[in-house]
Amino acid sequence: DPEIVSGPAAEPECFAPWSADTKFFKFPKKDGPYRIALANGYIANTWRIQMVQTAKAYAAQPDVAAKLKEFKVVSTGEDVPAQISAINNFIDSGYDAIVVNAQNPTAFAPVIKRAKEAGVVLVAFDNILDTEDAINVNVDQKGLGQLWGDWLVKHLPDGGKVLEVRGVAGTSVDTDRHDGIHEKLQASGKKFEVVEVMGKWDDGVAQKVTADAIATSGPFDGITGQGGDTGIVQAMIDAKHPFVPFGGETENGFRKFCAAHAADGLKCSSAGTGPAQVAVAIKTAIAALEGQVVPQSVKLPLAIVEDPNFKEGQDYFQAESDNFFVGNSFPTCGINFSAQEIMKQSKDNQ
Amino acid sequence: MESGAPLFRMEGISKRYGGVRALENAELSVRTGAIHAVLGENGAGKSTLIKIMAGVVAADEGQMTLDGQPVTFASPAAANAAGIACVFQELSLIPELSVADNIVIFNPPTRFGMIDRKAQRRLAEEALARAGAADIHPLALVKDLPLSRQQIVEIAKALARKPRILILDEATSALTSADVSKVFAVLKRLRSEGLALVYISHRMNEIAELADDCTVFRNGSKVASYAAGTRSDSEVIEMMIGREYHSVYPPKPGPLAPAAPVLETRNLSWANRLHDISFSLRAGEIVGLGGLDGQGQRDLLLALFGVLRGLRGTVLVDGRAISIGSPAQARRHGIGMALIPEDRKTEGLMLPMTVRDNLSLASLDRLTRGGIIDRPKEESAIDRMMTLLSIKAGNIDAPVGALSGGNQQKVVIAKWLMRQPRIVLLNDPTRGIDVGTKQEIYQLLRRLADEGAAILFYSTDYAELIGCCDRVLVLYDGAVKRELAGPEITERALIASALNISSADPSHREPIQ
Amino acid sequence: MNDWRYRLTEHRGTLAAVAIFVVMFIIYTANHPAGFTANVIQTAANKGVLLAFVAMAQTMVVITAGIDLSVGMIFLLTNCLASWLVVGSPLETAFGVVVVLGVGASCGAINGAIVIYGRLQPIVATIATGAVYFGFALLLRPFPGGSVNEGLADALTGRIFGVVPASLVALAAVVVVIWVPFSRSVYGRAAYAVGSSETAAYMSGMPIRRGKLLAYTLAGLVAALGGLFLTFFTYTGDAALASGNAYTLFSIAAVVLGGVSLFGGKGSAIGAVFGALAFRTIGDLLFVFDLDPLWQPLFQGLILLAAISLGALALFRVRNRLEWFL
Amino acid sequence: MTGATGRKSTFIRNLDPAVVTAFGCILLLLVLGSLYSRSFLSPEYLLQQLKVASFLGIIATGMMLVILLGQIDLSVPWTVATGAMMACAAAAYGPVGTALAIPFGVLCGIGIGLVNGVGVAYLRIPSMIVTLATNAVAQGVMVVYTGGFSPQDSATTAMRYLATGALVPGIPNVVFIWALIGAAMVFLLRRTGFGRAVYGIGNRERAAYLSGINTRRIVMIAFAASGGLSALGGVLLAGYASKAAQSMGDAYLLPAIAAVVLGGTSILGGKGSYLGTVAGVILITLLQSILSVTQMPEAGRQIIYGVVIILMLLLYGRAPASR
Ligand SMILES: Nc1ncnc2c1ncn2[C@@H]1O[C@H](COP(=O)(O)OP(=O)(O)OP(=O)(O)O)[C@@H](O)[C@H]1O
Ligand SMILES: Nc1ncnc2c1ncn2[C@@H]1O[C@H](COP(=O)(O)OP(=O)(O)OP(=O)(O)O)[C@@H](O)[C@H]1O
Ligand SMILES: [Mg+2]
Ligand SMILES: [Mg+2]
Repeated sequence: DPEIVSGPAAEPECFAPWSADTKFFKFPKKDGPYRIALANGYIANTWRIQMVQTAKAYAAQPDVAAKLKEFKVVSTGEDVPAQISAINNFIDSGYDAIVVNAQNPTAFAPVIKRAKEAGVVLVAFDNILDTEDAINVNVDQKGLGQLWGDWLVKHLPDGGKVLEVRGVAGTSVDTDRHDGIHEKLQASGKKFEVVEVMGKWDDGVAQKVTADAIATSGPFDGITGQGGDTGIVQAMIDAKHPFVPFGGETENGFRKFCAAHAADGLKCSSAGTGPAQVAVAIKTAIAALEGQVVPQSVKLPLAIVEDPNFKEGQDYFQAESDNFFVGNSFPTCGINFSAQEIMKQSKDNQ
Repeated sequence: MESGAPLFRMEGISKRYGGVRALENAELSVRTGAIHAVLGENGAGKSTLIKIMAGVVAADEGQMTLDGQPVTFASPAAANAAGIACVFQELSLIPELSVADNIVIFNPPTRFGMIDRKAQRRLAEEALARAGAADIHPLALVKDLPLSRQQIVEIAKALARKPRILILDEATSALTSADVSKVFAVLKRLRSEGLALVYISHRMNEIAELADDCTVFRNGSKVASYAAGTRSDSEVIEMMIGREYHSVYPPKPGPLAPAAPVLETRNLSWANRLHDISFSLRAGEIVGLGGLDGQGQRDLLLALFGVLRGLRGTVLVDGRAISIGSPAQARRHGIGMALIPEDRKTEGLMLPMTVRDNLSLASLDRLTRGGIIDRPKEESAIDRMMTLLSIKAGNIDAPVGALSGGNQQKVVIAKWLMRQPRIVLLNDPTRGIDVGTKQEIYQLLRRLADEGAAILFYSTDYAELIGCCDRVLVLYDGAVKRELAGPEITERALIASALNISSADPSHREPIQ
Repeated sequence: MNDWRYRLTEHRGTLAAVAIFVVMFIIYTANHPAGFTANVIQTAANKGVLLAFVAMAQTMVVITAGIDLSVGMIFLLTNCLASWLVVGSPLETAFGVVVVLGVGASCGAINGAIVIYGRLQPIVATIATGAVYFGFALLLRPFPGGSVNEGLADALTGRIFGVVPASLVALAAVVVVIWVPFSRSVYGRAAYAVGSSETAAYMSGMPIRRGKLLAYTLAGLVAALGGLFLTFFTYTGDAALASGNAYTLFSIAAVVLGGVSLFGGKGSAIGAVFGALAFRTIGDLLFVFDLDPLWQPLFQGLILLAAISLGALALFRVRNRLEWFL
Repeated sequence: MTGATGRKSTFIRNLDPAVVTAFGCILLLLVLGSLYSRSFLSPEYLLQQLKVASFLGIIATGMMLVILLGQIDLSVPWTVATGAMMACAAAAYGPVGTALAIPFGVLCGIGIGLVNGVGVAYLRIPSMIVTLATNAVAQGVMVVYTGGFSPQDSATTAMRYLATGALVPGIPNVVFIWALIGAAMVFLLRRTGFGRAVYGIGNRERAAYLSGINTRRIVMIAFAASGGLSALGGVLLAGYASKAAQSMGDAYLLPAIAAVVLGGTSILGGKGSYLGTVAGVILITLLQSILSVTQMPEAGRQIIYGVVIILMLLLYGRAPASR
């Protein structure tokens, strides 16, 4: 069992606590090298693929590799019980730490209990776990929504009609971001009319529902999208909808559009956290195993780029795929992957 | 008609299927302790009538009385509860269930709400024994049994219900004569036990042997009821077909001039079902396949048509050894084979598709140019066939399922004749077909032969083989036991060789199954 | 006499499923770092049992020659409902369980009623009802959460005498209490008969409508048992569309692996249960073979393809090509 | 015979009541939608719907072919994605790659379809399960591919032009493509031996086989065509979104099946007309669109979507009474 200690953490800039009352853990120090596992759920989308590639690349970095005896990744698909079983299996097989991108934040209570009993360090990231017994490497989803809300408030001083393209219904990420946006819009005291559609974080779906919304409820004065933003902009272009301020994610395609059409009114705030957070999670796990002090809940910095700061080759890559997520480095943690470097690694390795 | 209040009576029954009047003011009355034969052409409405009687189909109008009380049956189960059991023309067995499951299906014995399998098995064995088929294993799956055995199971299933009225709709059409005589013994016993039996068959000799009362139907209405034996066969047939009736079989041309065979097999064997079959077939010749049902005749036809895998031996067409891997190859130019399959409903036709589509289905390669259907050509080919076989169909764009069984069978034959095949294989093509249509088919076969086709013709009806064939190959246990030619083809010879005995007293030998 | 030969033929599909599962599971445990231990088995059991329930539900419908594409959604809906109701005192918990199972059975009955009385094709009818059930699940759990009676949950997902996984025992109990009586009842036989030949079943006066309705209803009930176990396993309710769809599709795969004919009339839920366990073991094999993570989905797909192609081996025995066409 | 009037009356007689009712339902949906917002009747909206419907329409065309055979194709999601991703990836290989992008994408779909077809026709595995497995395999291949090589995933100009351009002003090209494919399909089903054989096999494969039709080849071709059309749908979708993504096919499987069946095609095979499928596609697209813009929680949308489909099927999609 970890000892509850007081902060600060070992690398305070990287392992930033979520809030002032976040607990700090100090696990009993184990001798390396360690066996660490990554229990991923769904794999078949760019974000996840990029994440798995980043994890592998990180584990292969010489200084990290020196500390690892084994790094194993398993993807179990959309099914929560399969992921739970995977973690159980890792525990039974004697892994020292398990990093997990949870399919469902609330479903892991029994397995968290088991991990604790077995002395296995459990670190969750992206879709984190609803618990104080495991380490969470957290994106401030609600904060992200607030950021986009603020962006719209700032650019629409008189309020107006906003299209909100949401994610997948029933997920906490979607709800948190949605709440954040609405909180800020309401707090502004201005008159905002919000039309909501579900874009499922998917370019195709988002494009279709945006087109429908423009045709039936448009035009809009501002747009916010949680994902599938490239598709949303594409739908605006197809419908000849005027460019309006937009708060969205960090897809390369979206940023390309933002850079290209900023002058026409597409004023963007592009923010999020890239798949490289997996590296932070692994780093946290290693630190915990080494007996260093780590916060129970790590707050990841957001990778934010806002108009007019989009820079080719740094914030977006004109020649590269639309599909990857650009925000992929955490300088405070010494993690400096560029996304296209990750996605190309195997090609170059060959 | 003998006196005594009828047990069951139907009056003024009408039934319409869409535009087709299946029954029009029909009536029937049956009494206990008698076998009532119902006769009529294909499509006369016999099956419809008994389906109404058995609660399978609802009549549009009319009354039924049982013991003088009016009754209506909402379902087969209701009719069954009233003591009516029916062996349908289309088998009503569940293929994936065992024989025992099927036999007790109406009212299985239960214990604690679950079917009591021991008791069920006992009942099934009893019923099988009553039907004279104790050799059928109660645990065998129905789909694994040959058709003739299935029909026996169907009869056992009806008997297991201990009915007061037992209906058999062409129940013997797929049975071998040995099985038929067993069934007849059972029926006669049931009659003496006081059951009322309704018996539908197109085989006149069966009716002569069994029936006490007869009713003839034509076009959905009763033509006449009479006590058995009071009308001559030709009178009866004229009542059925509504016209005069002459000899059924066309005259045979006599021995052919010697010619090279079109089709020849040498030592054809397959699995353990066909053994060393060698025969030849010449143009202009009708060769019959005889023997008890299930002795390999169907397998032989399928083997020739390219359906069976792992054939050994040689098949020669025009003296050239060939190997045929599929019906598509068998029908090709240069071979020109056609097979009229056994079961028109599942092998011959697409019942929901139109008569037109069914007719052209086997000739699509000839009716298309570059894959596109040549409509005028199709049109004229269809017209030719409709007239050639005088197919009665109101509308050729109506589903073929709406035709009567006989006309459906004609469509099956027509779709192959459209290709003008040189070798025609027929697998029991007249099963369940009325005399009128049968006669037309016989004449057609002879005409085809005269025009130069070589015909191989399997039939379960000995009279047919005698009447139609120039030669008959009698199969026994997958091998040709005897070849009969010309005047040798007699019922006695056929039966004797079918049972694989040289002297003729077939009745004491059990068929091997 | 030679009854056993007929019995063996009858249960060939089921036995093949058992064999496939046993082989896979042996490969799995033989290569598992922890080996054949109670923990490993419990983990595999808990995961496998969920799909086994859903596959058993699917079987009931499939034997009637239908298909239930809403089965995964019933599974989700009951999971969400259980995460509200199966909590509190033993009495409240028991009440919750009854309601959850009742709702599952009702969903199944609705499917059945639409298919039987509405005369709609099961495949589309259940696509549509699946959307409805998912809607209700989402209404209950707009986002994941809720709780469950943890004592009960732990008991049913734990081990009996420290060795036997309780979930397996529960699964076996459900087979004995629901499947066996159903398959041997008059209605169960009617369900088989309907799947084998609806006309023949009707002409034989079988209670086909009630047989079918019961099959669909029990399918809903068994899917609800799956939903309940999902709640026990995860302590929460979650209306995850993707996971519902995944269970539906997996259940079809499990049913086929279990020797149940998708054309109806043939097969047993016991086969489907082993089919489900085997299917789950495919996923488990990822642990024991050190595969590049990106290759894992392909590996699973190929194993599935290989497993279902095994059935095609029987083709080489077919001597009569007409047997291709059932 | 007065040919013209004869043909016409045949046409009217052959009009399936299901198809007529389906078109009636489309009008009803539009009227109901217009109660919510006037713009549901605007030409822009209707054209926009027609454009979006085209993708589903093309995919449903392949699905219909397979359903007419009494089979089903569950590999649609990843066939769509594979087609899209492979077409985009091909474009990375210089001008030749760009030129061949579209055919290459479609070819990949045909490849998946061929595997399905071989499984169904030659190995006699039920289509529901083979296609499920190939879907999983296609997904696996795409994951490996994407992770390993960072393929190009932006659509070529040609793809974008086909999906979003308008040769005739106002009418998107993709609508023409759908119309073209539809016309070809109608011709195929009604006027060719292949079409007859498809219906024949759908009704009773055994009888079709005994009629000398090479049923296995036809089944295989139909699956290949379905794969190709799904992939073409994916290619065009990629053009529409100007890029390919893995999950782009997920939203098309169940709607494609529902559209075909709502159009009156029997899921058991052997019966159905393409006009019905057109109606079904438009119905589904409109319904989804109207629901997506109503400000209603997702739960409500799902429930209404399901209930409306059931009601429409009850209206005209019922099997005949058994007695
Ligand atoms: N499904 C149907 N739809 C419309 N009409 C039908 C249908 N089935 C049969 N009929 C009509 O009923 C008549 C008799 O058909 P049926 O199949 O009962 O013939 P049948 O006398 O039983 O012939 P067989 O003895 O050869 O079976 C036909 O002339 C046909 O027009
Ligand atoms: N299900 C049905 N749908 C439409 N028409 C039918 C149906 N069943 C029978 N018919 C028609 O009803 C008429 C009577 O058919 P039925 O089967 O009673 O004749 P049948 O006397 O039994 O002939 P067979 O001797 O060939 O068995 C036929 O014209 C047939 O086409
Ligand atoms: Mg009849
Ligand atoms: Mg008949």
